[in-house]
Amino acid sequence: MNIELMTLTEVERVEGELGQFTVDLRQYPRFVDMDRCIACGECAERCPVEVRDEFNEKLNIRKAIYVKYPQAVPLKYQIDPVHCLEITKGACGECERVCPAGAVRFNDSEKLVSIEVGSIILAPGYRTFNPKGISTWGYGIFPNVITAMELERLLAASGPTAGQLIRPSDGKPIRKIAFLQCVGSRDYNKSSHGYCSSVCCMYAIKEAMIAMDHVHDLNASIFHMDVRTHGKDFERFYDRAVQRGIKFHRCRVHSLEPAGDSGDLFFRYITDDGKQVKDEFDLVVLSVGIETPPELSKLARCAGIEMNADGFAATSSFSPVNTVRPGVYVCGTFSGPKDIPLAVVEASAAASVAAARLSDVRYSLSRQKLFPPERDVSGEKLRIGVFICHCGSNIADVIDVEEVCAYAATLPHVAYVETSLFACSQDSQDLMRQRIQEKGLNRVVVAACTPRSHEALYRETLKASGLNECLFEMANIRNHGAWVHSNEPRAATAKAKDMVRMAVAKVGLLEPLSPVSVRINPQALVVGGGLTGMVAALGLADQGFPVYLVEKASQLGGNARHLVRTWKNEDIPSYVESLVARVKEHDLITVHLKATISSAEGFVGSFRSSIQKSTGTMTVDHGVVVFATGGHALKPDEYGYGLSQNILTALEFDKLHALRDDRVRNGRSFVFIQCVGSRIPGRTYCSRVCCTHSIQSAIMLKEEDPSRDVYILYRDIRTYGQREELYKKARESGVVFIHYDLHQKPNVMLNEDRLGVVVWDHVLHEPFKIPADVVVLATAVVPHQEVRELARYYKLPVDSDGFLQEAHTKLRPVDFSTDGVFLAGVAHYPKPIEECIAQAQAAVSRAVTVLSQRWIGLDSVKARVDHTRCDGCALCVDVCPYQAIGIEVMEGDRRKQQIAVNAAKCKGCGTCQATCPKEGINVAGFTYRQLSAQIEAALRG
Amino acid sequence: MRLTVAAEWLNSCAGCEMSLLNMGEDFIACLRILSFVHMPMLIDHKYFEPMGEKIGFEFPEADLGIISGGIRNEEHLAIAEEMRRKCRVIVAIGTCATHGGIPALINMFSNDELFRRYYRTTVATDAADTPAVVVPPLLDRTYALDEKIRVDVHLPGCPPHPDHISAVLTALMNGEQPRLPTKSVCDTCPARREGKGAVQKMRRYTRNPRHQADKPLTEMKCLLENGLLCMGPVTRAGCAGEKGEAPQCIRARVPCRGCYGPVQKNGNQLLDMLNALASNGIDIRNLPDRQAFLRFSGAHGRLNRPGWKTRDRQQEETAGPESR
Amino acid sequence: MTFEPKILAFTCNWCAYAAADLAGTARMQYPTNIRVVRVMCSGMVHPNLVMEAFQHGADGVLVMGCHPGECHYQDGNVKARARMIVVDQMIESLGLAPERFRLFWCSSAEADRFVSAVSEMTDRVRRLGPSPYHQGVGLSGETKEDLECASR
Amino acid sequence: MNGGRPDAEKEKPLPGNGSGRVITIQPVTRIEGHARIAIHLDEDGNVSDTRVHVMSMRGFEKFIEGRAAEEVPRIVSRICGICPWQHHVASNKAVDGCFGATVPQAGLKLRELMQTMAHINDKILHFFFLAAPDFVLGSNVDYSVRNIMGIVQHSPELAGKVVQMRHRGQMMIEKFSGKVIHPVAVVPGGFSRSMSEAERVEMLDGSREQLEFARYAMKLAKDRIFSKYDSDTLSLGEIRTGFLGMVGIDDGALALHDGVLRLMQADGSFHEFSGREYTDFIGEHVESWSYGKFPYAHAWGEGFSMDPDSPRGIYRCNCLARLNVADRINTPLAQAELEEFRSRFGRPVQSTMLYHWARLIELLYACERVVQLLEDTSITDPRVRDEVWPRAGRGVGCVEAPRGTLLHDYSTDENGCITRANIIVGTTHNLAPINMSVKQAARSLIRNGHVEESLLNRVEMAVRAYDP
Repeated sequence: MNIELMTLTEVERVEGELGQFTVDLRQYPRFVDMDRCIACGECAERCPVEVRDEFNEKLNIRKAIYVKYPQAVPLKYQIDPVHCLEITKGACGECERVCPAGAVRFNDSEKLVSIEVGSIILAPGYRTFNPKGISTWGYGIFPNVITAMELERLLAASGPTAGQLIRPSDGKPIRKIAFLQCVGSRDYNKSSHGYCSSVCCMYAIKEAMIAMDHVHDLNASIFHMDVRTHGKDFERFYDRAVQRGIKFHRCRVHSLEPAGDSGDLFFRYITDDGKQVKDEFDLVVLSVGIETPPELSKLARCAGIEMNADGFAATSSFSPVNTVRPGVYVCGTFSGPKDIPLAVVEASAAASVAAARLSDVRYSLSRQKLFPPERDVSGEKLRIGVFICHCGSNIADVIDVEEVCAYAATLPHVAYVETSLFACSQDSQDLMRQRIQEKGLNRVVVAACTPRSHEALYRETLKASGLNECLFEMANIRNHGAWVHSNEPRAATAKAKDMVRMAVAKVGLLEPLSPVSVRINPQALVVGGGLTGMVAALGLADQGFPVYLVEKASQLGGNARHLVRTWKNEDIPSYVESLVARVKEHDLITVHLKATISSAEGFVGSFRSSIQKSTGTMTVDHGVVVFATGGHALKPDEYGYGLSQNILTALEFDKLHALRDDRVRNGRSFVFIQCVGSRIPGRTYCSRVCCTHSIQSAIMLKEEDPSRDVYILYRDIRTYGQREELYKKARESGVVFIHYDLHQKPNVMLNEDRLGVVVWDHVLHEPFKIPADVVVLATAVVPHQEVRELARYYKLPVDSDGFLQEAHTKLRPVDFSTDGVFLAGVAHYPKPIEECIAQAQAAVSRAVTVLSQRWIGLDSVKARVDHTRCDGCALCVDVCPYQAIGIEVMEGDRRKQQIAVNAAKCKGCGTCQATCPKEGINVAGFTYRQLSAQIEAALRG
Repeated sequence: MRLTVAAEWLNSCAGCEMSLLNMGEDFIACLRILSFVHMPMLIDHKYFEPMGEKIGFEFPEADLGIISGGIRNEEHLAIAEEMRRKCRVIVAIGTCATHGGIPALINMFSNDELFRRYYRTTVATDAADTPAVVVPPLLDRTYALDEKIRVDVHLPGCPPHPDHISAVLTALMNGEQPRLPTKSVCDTCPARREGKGAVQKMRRYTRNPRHQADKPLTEMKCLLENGLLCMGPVTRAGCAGEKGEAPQCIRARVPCRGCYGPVQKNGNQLLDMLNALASNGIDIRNLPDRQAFLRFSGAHGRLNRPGWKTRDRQQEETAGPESR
Repeated sequence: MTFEPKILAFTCNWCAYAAADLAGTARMQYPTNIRVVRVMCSGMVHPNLVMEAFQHGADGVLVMGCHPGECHYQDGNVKARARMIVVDQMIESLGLAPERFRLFWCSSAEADRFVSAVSEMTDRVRRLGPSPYHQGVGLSGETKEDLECASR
Repeated sequence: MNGGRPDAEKEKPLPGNGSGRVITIQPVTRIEGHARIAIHLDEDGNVSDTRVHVMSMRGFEKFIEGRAAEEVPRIVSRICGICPWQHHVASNKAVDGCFGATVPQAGLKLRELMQTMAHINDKILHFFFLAAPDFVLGSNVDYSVRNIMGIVQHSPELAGKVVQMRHRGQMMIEKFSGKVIHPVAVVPGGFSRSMSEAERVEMLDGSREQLEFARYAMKLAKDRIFSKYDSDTLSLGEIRTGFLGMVGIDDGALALHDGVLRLMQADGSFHEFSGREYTDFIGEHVESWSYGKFPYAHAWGEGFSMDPDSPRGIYRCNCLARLNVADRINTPLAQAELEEFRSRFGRPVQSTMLYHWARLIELLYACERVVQLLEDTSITDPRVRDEVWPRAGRGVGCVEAPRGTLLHDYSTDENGCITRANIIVGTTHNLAPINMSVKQAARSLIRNGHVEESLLNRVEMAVRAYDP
């Protein structure tokens, strides 16, 4: 609604300055009128021109008129002018003739458009490295060497083989597969990309796992230099892959050869125990890295921003989405390789920073979505529409969708049944709207995926078709069906029928509900006065919202006070000082030091929290809360820590170094031990920052005195992204890296006059003893214990590692499922400063979506009193965890009493409903009757 | 045309019939409109007319069959079935008929246990065999009427309030569906309620709640909130009548025990009450004999002998579905 | 024909249901015998709903909520636990094996716990055999009536 | 009937009684309860034997086992919907005994007040609704009009007044105690609520009105019914037995609520004992053809026999028995009537049909007693209940119910739950006498195979007199 999509468009010129840019755009012709196209596909059906499909990595065919992929937004066809016969030769026009909507425009032409904007965000993304022509890998030579992107398409249900794992070259089923990592990454020789692409290890593991879902006895090997699973919960996924039998080989493959005429490939590699092995594979997958397409340098140029040597937009750690040109911001892989969560965080961060400077003119240009008036269905007979999704082949591969469809049509009150390839795609949504209207449907069931992610989308569709959004129910036949019963298609189909029957039974009892809205208190509470908290507080205050900043320590700054330089070598203390000063000076920020939260109540828009200080407790009212509670370094209980003055944690080492302590100054031999307390049973996660930190320190030691011996004992070096540069530099400066395994941890020898560290030497295959003056332990970053209690006050989930659990790992990385509460920084997961800042800015962005409104609509899942049944017995009053239920005395002589629910306080938990002996109070959408109908339907089959 | 009525009492106490008489002048008015063709308490129609020598029951046809009491023996069953055949509309009157009532407490025991105690091990009784001549054999347990015959109108209550007996008769005379209370006893209870959260545990009813005789009930605190088990919230309203000031037991400052049966026809007073108390975190260990929460609604298989519990287990042991 | 138990699970939207979603995303496999009723909180499950499930022939019933202390609604799960004592008592009075019912905690991240709970319950119920109230399994009309009335 | 049950139920002729003719009267009507009379005729059509079968049992004594004793008075009231107050009070007295409770004076007074008021309504009901049709309309009118509806037709004014008086009496009880049928207001340790002065005054007015009605009823009965008693009537169902009833501990006067039991033999000699000692005097006999048990005076040491010609161990209770065993009545109007009654019929009186007369004398007494109790302002004392403490114990609660002496005998465990119970209700005491009276009546009425409906009704009248 407030986003205008301009596709096929390039930036030509950026003029002006922050707040008043003029941007010239070049819009290439689509040859299809987007307003008219209904994406019915008639045109592509008839188009005689076949073109290799770039989206599917040219593994299959598309037409000259096409959509890029089924979930494309906007879902509108376009004509490829290079291949179209009509455009090139004036000799076809078939599509124009068949288009029922009259949308084809052969006379469409390139346009120059000029727009006025206040801020600019650049998010042009990346392309994958093209390994073609580099003989080592044989890509383009051997047909069965493919890129991971190609495999991704092969594995995709909507891909060229409809998800079947067969070789595209000869259709041979794939039984043995090898992934070669770091293709186009960490490699100056073949690709000139020294950086780590950050995402390839994880996607390789994911693809291997999915491939194993397709072929259970698949033999999958991943050849890597380091396994870099440094993201939240990634390490656990890696562990699971190992358990599942995916083999990981720490070695770089230098050449591939064909195994005769079979199409198979073989290569030699060195195993962990040093033996050379020759092995054959059906398919070799190149885990290609990511790079900035060269044409983006033009964009950078006209936007007036700087690019760094790796070809990414240059940013500083302290302002990760800002460029050198004020008002122009970047996010995503344009500013460096990164995974989805971080890219999403940066997107929000960029939005926040861009909006901060425009907050004065907020809403001046925005438009509101208008829905048609709601149809009154109260007098209508039930007419249920059932829409069943193939989800490409995600569902349809396992579940017989047609059978479910036929079955649904037999269910009572079902007036219409339809299937779609992707029910959530724009055209399916439009069609659904159309069907609701033309068939007079008054209840809708969608059998597809999980309501937790997709219910909101369909509810919008209902609203758009004039139906109350509550008259909707989903049957989760994908997550709870096809995906988890992939080997039992019959049983999964039977279950899907049951699920549809349950949904139909429930939907018939659903009633239209009017939305509930609450007033928003435009103040924010930020918990945690570290760097993240301060950035968040400033971001909110800069947009004009008063902030309470609560810090348990006696000063602001948190862990950042112990850090010296970022990996980009920026000075941290001065940055922290400037932040502290700005926070203290800001009129809209109230800082509470030596303060903690002791209780909280309320809900989005109106929270009330108690701040406890030594002087007493005060309560503050606020509309949102941002958690930036951070974490701390683990105090280890291994490697002799505490038994010797010369065994230090990384932060202790930094401090001694800064103080020029003799131990460091005079030390000749330094041993860094990585993964102390990380990636171990019981603390599975990778602490993300320690590799970079140790390497920075090692380089510094070497720079100070190249004659020092510096060893880093590691399990995997995880200098992801452009940090890889540091790793290279360390190696070049003579830092010795020695790999160790979890089952063969190094031993610190204390009993002699000089410390020693014994580690297994993988080259010599014998224990290797390193004399050490200082042993530095790269200890884990751990969450604060008291966060659990805090989380309880605000009903937030905490994961098994003790970090706060965001609403969705990838798509909602700073939100919670609880509205109005956000998180950022190390409380979420260990991360370096620039990521903390980006996340803080993202949290601001998300918080402002609430604070900037006067009212916010709430979920209609609320308890409602049935006055024909409730008699005010008051059994439910005190079971309500939110004190949302009160007793009202009715007028009249008999002193009748009834229950009244405060909708703003009610969260719809249904404790009252489960207490009531007479169905006098029910949570809308989950009433006793509705659940009861589902139960009966579930067991009737 | 006068409506013909046949009335019977089965496993009952005559309380329902007393309540009918307690309609007072309405009763006389009813007598002018209704024509009773059978009603053992008041009129002399016999099963074996005219001289007690025919074989088989003889029941007159009637528009309305009013049956109080549940079904405990074969004769009750035969009478109920015969009435179902002869009457257009069957009204189950009283909680015994609708839910088994107090006599269904016997469902916690077997007939053997009952006879052993009654005829052979009671103090003062000269032990003897169980009577078996002429007297109709008992069924295995007490049944509510609708477990054995189709019932058209359920009028629970122990006894049902005369107002509602009157309402049912009036409605049926006018060919309408009777409208009876559907909420719980609390609906008619004027006691002050605030919530049960303050109650820590239930105590036995061994002393009276605080009250002053001249203060109105509207000033009395809810008995459940006084820590006394009151079945009001899980019991169908009705005892207060159409215009009554309060539920009858509450008028006596005595907590409800559930004599109208569950709020919803098929509700379970034990489950609902235990659930409500557990939900409120109330300790009920002080209350002995919680099964007796079902003392009025023990038919329909709700109250059972302790011995029948392990059917699942038996099944496991005998390795096959049980065919009892 | 082997006995395929019917298991009904009431799953909290915030934990077990999400865990089940996650199990799907992770393509974990588990028996198909389970049917899930999504509720907003385990504290929303009226014990009588459990009884209804048994009445309609469920061989096993699971109520799955968040770990104690992690309830999205403060303590709905604790109330659920308090109530399930009632369920246990009712199940016993119905003559059902208490193992047919289970209250289970599971966080939204614990897809594996969800999967193992479902698998374990399926195994357990398979061992127990059909519920006496399972449709068409050696059940006299009378007992069924008993059950129907004993619950609601 | 389907399934042959009724046939199976139809009584078989007794062995050795040639003709095999059996006359069944079922249900016995205008009584409370389920009874069947079987009259066996011999070859000549004369009565060879009769039996009054009690056709059903509910097993209260069994199913109150395990119940919390303080709950039991609210359960056992369901033994009888006509006299629930009697069971309610007797049961509470038994639980008081189990728990060792003492009841405050006002509590005792309220209990007696309610119980006595219940007596009034019960007597009005029995006399006018159940028994009167036989006398007012005549025992030989067609059965279809021989009932309260017939009375409404025949004497609408009387019927209206009777219905109204009874209803008003019921409502008085209900207004104060909440529930009139299956009451709850009597509780172990006393009464559930106290009486306000306003309530006392209001009830006193009402009870004076009842007293007026009782006097009217007495006059009416004497004028229209008892004056017409002929010798046939007086001898209908007449048998010679002993009597059981309660009298005041100190004065031997008629007592309904509390006192000692007096077991009188036909010759007028008697034993006195407390309710707790009942097992020393009374045994219960079981016959194979009735669910009801037959209490008898085993203290007399003569065994049990229901032969009308030589009964053994048989005694009667209910109003006639109470008047027979009482030395006097402590209210003036009733005492005057008792004196007149005794002067005409002597003491003990054996004529079964005189139960009706005795009942009206008791009605008068009950009305007078209620006025007495309500005139005493101490009945409004707010201390009506002392807390009770559940414990192991035994208690026997005894009251005089309209239908006779009522005994509730309970034992409890440490938790105060019932372990054993025995209940002997008024009608049960009279089961053997009823059998005898029926036999006596049938023998005199049915001769040479001649039976008519009105004769059978007269047999039933012999039952009805006992108000079973």
